[in-house]
Amino acid sequence: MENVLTYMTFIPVAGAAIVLALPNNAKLIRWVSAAATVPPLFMAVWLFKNFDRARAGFQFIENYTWIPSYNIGYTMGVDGLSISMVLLTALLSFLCIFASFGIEKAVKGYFALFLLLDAGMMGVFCALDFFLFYVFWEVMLLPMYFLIGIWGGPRREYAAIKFFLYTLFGSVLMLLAILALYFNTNPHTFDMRIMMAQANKFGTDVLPMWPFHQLRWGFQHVIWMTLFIGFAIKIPAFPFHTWLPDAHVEAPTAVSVILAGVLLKMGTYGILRTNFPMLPTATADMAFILLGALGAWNIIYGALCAMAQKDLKKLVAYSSVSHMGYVMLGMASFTTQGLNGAVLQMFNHGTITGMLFLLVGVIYDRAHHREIEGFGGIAAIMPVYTGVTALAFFASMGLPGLSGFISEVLVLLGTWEKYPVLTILGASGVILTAGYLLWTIQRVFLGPPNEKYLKMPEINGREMFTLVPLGVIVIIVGVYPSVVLDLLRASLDQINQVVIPHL
Amino acid sequence: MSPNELSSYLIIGAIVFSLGLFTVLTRRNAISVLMGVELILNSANINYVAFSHFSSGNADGQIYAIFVIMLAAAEAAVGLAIVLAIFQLFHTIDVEAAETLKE
Amino acid sequence: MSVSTAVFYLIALITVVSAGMVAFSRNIIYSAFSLLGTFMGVAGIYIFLGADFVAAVQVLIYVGGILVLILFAVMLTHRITDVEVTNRAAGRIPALIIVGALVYLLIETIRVTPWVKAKELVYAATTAKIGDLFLYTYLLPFELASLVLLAAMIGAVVLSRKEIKE
Amino acid sequence: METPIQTDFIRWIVFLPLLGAIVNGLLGAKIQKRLGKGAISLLACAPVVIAFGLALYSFLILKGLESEKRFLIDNLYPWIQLGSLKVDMAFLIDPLSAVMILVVTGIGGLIHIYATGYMHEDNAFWRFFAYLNLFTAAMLTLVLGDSLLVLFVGWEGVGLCSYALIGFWYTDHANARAGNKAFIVNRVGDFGFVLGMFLLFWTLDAQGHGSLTFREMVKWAPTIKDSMIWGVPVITLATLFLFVGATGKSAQIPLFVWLPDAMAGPTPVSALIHAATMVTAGVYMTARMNVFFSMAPATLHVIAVIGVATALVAASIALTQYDIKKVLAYSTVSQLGYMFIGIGVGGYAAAVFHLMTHAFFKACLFLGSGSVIHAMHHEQDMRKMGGLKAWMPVTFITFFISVLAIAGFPPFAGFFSKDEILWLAASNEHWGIWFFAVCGAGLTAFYMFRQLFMTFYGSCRADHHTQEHLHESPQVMTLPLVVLAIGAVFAGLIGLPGVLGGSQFAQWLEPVIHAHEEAHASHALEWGLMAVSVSVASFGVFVAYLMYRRESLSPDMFANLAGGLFYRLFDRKWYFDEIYQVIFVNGTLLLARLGALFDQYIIDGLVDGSAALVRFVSWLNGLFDQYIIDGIVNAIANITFGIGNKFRRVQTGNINSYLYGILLAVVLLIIAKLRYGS
Amino acid sequence: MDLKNVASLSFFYPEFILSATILLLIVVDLIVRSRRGIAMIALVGCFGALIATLDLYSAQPGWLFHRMMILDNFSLFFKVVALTATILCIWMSLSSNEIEQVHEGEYYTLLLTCTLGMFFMASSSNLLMAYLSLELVSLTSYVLTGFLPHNRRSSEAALKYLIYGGVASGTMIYGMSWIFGMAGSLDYAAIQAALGQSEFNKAALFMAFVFILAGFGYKIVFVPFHMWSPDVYQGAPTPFTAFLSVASNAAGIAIMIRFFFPGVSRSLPSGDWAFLSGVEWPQVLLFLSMITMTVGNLCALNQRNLKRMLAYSGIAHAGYMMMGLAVLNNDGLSAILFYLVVYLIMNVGAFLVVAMIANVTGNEDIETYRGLAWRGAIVPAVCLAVFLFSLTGLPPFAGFVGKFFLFSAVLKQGGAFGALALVAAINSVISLYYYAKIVKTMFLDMPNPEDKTVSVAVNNFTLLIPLTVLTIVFGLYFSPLVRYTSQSLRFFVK
Repeated sequence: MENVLTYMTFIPVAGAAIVLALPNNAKLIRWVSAAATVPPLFMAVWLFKNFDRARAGFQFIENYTWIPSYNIGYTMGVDGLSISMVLLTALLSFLCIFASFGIEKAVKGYFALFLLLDAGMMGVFCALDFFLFYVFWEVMLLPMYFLIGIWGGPRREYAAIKFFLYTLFGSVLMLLAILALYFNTNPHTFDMRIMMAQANKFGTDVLPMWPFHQLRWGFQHVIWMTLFIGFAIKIPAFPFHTWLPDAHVEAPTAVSVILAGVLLKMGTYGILRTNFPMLPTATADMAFILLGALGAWNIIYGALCAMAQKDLKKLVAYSSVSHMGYVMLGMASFTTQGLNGAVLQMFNHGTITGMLFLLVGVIYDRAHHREIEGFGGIAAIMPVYTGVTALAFFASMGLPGLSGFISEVLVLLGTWEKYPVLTILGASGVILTAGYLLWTIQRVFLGPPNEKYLKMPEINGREMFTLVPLGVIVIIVGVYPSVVLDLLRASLDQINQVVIPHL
Repeated sequence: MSPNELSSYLIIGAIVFSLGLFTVLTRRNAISVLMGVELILNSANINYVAFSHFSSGNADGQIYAIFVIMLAAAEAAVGLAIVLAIFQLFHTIDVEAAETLKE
Repeated sequence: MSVSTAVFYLIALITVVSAGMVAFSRNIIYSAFSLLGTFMGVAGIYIFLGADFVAAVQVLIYVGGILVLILFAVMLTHRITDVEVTNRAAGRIPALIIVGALVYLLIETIRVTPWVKAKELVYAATTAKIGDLFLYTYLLPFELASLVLLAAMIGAVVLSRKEIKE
Repeated sequence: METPIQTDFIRWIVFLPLLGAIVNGLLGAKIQKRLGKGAISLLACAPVVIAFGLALYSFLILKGLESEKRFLIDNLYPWIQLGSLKVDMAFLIDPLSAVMILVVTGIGGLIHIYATGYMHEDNAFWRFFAYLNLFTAAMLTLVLGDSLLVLFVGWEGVGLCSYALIGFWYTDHANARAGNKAFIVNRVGDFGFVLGMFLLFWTLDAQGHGSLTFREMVKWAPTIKDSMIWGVPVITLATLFLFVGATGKSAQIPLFVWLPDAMAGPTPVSALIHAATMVTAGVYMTARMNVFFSMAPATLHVIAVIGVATALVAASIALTQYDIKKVLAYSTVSQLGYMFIGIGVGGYAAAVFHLMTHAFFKACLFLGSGSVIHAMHHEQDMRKMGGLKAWMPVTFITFFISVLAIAGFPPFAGFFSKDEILWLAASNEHWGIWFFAVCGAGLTAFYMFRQLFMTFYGSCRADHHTQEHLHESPQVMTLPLVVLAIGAVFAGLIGLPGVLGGSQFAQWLEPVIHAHEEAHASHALEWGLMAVSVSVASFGVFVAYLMYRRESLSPDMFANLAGGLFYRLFDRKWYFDEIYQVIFVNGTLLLARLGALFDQYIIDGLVDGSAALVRFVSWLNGLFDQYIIDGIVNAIANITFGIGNKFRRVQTGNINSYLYGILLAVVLLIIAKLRYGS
Repeated sequence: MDLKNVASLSFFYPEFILSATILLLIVVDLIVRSRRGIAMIALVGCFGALIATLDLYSAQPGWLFHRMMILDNFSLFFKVVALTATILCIWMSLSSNEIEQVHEGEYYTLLLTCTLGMFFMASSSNLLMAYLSLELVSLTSYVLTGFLPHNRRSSEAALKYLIYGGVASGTMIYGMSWIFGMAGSLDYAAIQAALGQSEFNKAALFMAFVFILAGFGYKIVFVPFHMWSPDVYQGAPTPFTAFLSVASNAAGIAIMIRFFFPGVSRSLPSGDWAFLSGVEWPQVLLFLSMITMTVGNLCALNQRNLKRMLAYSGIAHAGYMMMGLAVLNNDGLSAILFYLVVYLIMNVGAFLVVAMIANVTGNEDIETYRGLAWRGAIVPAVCLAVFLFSLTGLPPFAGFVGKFFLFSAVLKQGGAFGALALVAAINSVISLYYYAKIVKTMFLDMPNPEDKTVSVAVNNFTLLIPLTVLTIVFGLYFSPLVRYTSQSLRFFVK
């Protein structure tokens, strides 16, 4: 299959165009857009099969010149790092289409935008040209803004603009950093591969001006920081995380899933894709504070905040903050286990949190509120739903046999070698997680059934259809993690090897 | 300061220029402001003619001055036309009512 | 001190003082008329600089054209009876400070600047030369100026036309 | 060390119960509706019984080999392979795990059968057995796991099942809360466990032997003898971490608080999970890691002290309980304490031995109490019982036997195992520990007999209606009792003390437990100590007899000792729950609230604040602007032909002020240039 | 080459065609009464001039009319921009209610005269021509601003504009007189030569530049010479506002570049420009551009009238473009040219939608845009959203590419310009807030029951759709445009 990545990225765009051309028939539109996400899914599976796990570098590369005068190329390609994310994206966007079948308002617009969003995400993970990367990165913003803003909850406008401004703030800084890198490569180029190759050319001697002089920062550190802020907002790392709860609470279910499942990963993905291989020295210098310590803090802080939430969706949102902390912590470790664990955690968090948001959506569609205290004894009313939820919760809690366990253990194991104290903090997060999740289970599902909801219908087939694949993946990865780890290992080790000499 | 020194003319120009600016700044009245503008133009003209006499030695400066005078006339015409137009408007409408047009 | 110098001083004085009147006078009519003084003074200065043609133009256009226009406008828009509100000014003190600073800077700079020196100072009649220049080197600006005047005319007409198009 | 023998049947020991769990879990509801509870029972019990068969089979294979070769391994697939971390999904059978799987599948099987009777009325029958099978599978994974990580899988798995089973009747909030408590307390333990695991792994890795497989770890243990971390020997710290894990699972101080609440679950669960198997996981793990523990004397000392403390505290609490299951629960805690004493004094074999015997009699006791409760229509208060032996003889006899066993009267199983521990303590001059342990034995004898008397002797204190329906439990329930009772009688014989020819059990475990403490004291002393412990026990029985049989000696007399201080202390369980509630639970919740507030008002406040600031600045601009626009009309009027002082307010700041701005800017520019330029 | 009057005529036909059209319009206006006819004549004239201009690209650069004007690609580029803006303006005027009530004859005459003035601004090669052309543009602009009869706001705006214009140009020529005094000539080439070698007073030169900047600055609309623009933009007829916002800004930039780059500074082979040593010009521009973009954005933040908001955003964009001037290198200049083209497309587009909506609802207040997308005007709403996001500088729209080039020019210079880039970046985030506010009002807000549905005549789309498409196309494939601008950056320097 030639140019498979391009097809994966642009078939949804074509789908969006078709959807716009369709007559205003909701049913038709839904199925057409669903169909538009199927080919990418198959291609993703094909990639999964044909990906050479032994090779470290990029594969399925497509390279065309785009703007020769500025040396901007249309370069796509995947390595172990991105392919996991591509798989995740393809799967989630396929499932989320079905999760959005409930949408009634301006159906056409919704699905068109959703498909555009899909394309944008796919592109970000495939792009190997920094300019292209940035374009996709931004292209993703607009649909997201509208999806939250038009189809969201009561405070949707606030949430949407907050998300938009926050992310744009990050990305303009990113743009500056990209340009700075561009002018320091020789010949000037946006090709990430060349930038990586020239990683050691980027200056590291301390800049004379304030405040960099006091911080002992060189060019690399400044660029690193600029990029990092852009990515940290997406992760979202404390203190840039506050857009997340608002966005999640207001966004429609499917969008929340995409938001938590894919968009958050872009932050950590970006750091691994750019900061690590391109700015190794700075990475080595910054990792402890800005990835390690901050990650550990994220874990505990997110967990504590989650514990105090009254809104089920907000709770899940904060749990994402906490779980992304593991990714940061793992990245900071520079051990094979830590790094692989981090990326695996990205993948797992995608699936698990996806499930969680879908599940919250299910109950919300029935009860029309998300107040944790407002439920109780649901287990007796919707046993199947309860079972699935329990699965998701325990996976998120990191119970062995489920995917969350593998990644968390790997992350913590990997981190211990470098920062035992941070590991201890991170591991204590596990206890807190168990605390708030179990407490939630108890308040929502256990106890005497709530009379208000005795008649509540059990989870239906369509909803199960969106959940089961994720659940299956969660179990498979938990039992046989090599499915994913084999993809990652080679590439991540390579990335790691770039940084380690500078530690 | 003597008639055959460049700087004396320039200083006169400078003073007139400043007075013109002063007028523009302080006057509440459009016509007065336009007068101020005329002063500024004249000060510039003094410079041009002076320079063409003392510095360039050719008539470029004088030509410039003449063009400035022409355009001053044109500008005055347009300006006063606008003033009159507004005057007509305000004749018809009383100023109190204008309050309703606030942004 | 020669007569010419004295005359020069006189003219300079007229120019500056009447300009001052324009700036400070409480009555718009007065300032309008003292504008006449400035124009005349400037014309005189032109004579001193051996620019007879420019001086003539100054007198013709400024005094004969613009000033009349201004006075006309003043008359049209003012009931001459009420004198003290006709030409109010505000914030003179700050304006004085700023302008004072400016004029100081200007004069200082003028003093220290090494302006270009022409080889010799000519006092010939310039009219013919200027005529040639207009029709040869400065032909394009000349044409352009005519276009400007045309535009100004049309504009003035359009603006002061009262009735709305039917 | 020999390379272990590859086999491929061990996996089925785990998979069969797992299959049972899956089938019951996914299809149970339908099956139960279609084919009735019988089918469910069959589905549930068959796998465990077959697994027992396999366990027996593997035991025999081991028996066939000479001791050094006794390792069977079943390697499924490489699980995690990253850098030096290579973990296979593999199961290992060696003498130790052989014993464990026999106990788990054997006793587990019996309890399954028993439960088919006990749970018969419950509608969620299938769910119960799904959980129970899942538990068995997890427990087997725990004991069969070939590496710490696989062990940990089982470790967490059993935790999950215990959570599910404690909260089995989830409609009652109390049960759910008990479940949460168990899970979270265990999490604290696991926290320690994983840290210990990481520490060991990396320390070994530093020596170039990073691994989590037991045999590898054991092999290279000596290499890390003197590596230090934070000024502490790694071994000590790591073993302490692991022990924290053990205290969590095996309900030792300070983490024992969850076990008593766990009695909220159905009685078979208490018997299987909270007496026979899961709670002993800690002991198993320490025994499994014995090489490391024996390298860390400091840790061993801590363990011994914790063990004895737990034994006494739990026993003291048990004195005052009236709930028939609570008494057993605390006795379990205290017995686990004994096992840890054994470990603390280096008697791993003894500990495991006691583990096994205890499994028999404690399971029997629980099931007995279960059948009593069953008969009493779920009445658990002993004050409402009495004289039951008339109605339920089988239950009584088996119960009585087990009581004798736990009280440590020869020749019952408990005697040998407990005595072994005491003997080791003494023979290694841990006299203090020995002394308290013996006191604990006395207490045990006392409260067990107290329970026996209150339940089965005297006149029945139950209400009339209950008395009418009193009956012996059905066959499926009594049969397991009998079998277990037999075990309680004879299980001890495989571990005779040195004087009676020494313990085959210890020899059997020889290949695994290398660090076997030899007793270096005279036979005479051994006899003497036996006599002491037995007499102390019988004294306890005597007191109990006086109080609760003859009632010639009033309990209140003791209760009011020191103004009832002790009584209240014991009765309130030494206030552990209260303290924990205040410090940890409330503490965390408070922290969480603060965190959330901080997030909402400070962090988000900053964000919104900065936005607000920008808007404010622009608003100022806007004002200026607005104000001029408002002004315009009048101002223009005015600027055209200057009317009206009444508009002076709005005029100020008009075109002119703009021009001011411009000129000011220009002048400033120039001045700046002149001052700082060039 | 340095041509005499007659010889020059053969390179003069764009201007010639325009002038002819102007005179023709005056005459025709007396005879023909159909407004369409007049507009068509104007259009034809513009297209003719456009073709002629493009044809000249191949011509050899040089001086015309005794060094009165310069013929080079740079000037041609700005002529093309001016003409395009004019054409778009005429097109918009065709379907504008405001224009219906004015005298088209004079309207189009003056509009074209203004364009002609811009032609001369772009190609002026000495101080006199600079002043004349500037005044020509200004005078016509005043009139066109005050063109709406019996409309107070329009007349007020005209007066304001006139007063600023008068003062600014007066100040400018005063400054110019000093340059004349220092160089002894009005001709740029001579000036550069003179300032190049002779010893001059830096302070005096600086003051002269500042005075001149007042004149240019008020055309380019940057702080502190910007105050007229909001009122004028709001008061003037919308099509003309659109024209003004792009063309006059462009012409101002043209004349400024012409004066400050080939005029007084020296071009180096490296593509950088060496400004007169000792005159801190780049710093001043850097400072001004920072202030300009910030003030523009902040003021725009809470405007409730779209034309006014666009006026302020125009100020901000002027600030962005000045970054290109401040860096004193050809990348900066070509970035500016690129940005101008893009800005032309998207800003005119935005004004076009505003005019459409105003034709229906009668005003430009943001309230009237409430739920526009759900009121039958989905297409204009989407297009406006595209233009606004493009103005913000989001990919995949052209505005992003423009900003991208400006940033890259600035960052290439490095050093203190990094701060400038940062300020600009932050500014574009701020700008998103008010652009998105409009988008929010159109899409996120639901229409009130009393809001009537907005039906837009399909013929409006003939202009709207192409502009939108261009905005997206240039956002994704811009190398032709890059090529065009870089080849337009050819100065004729002696």
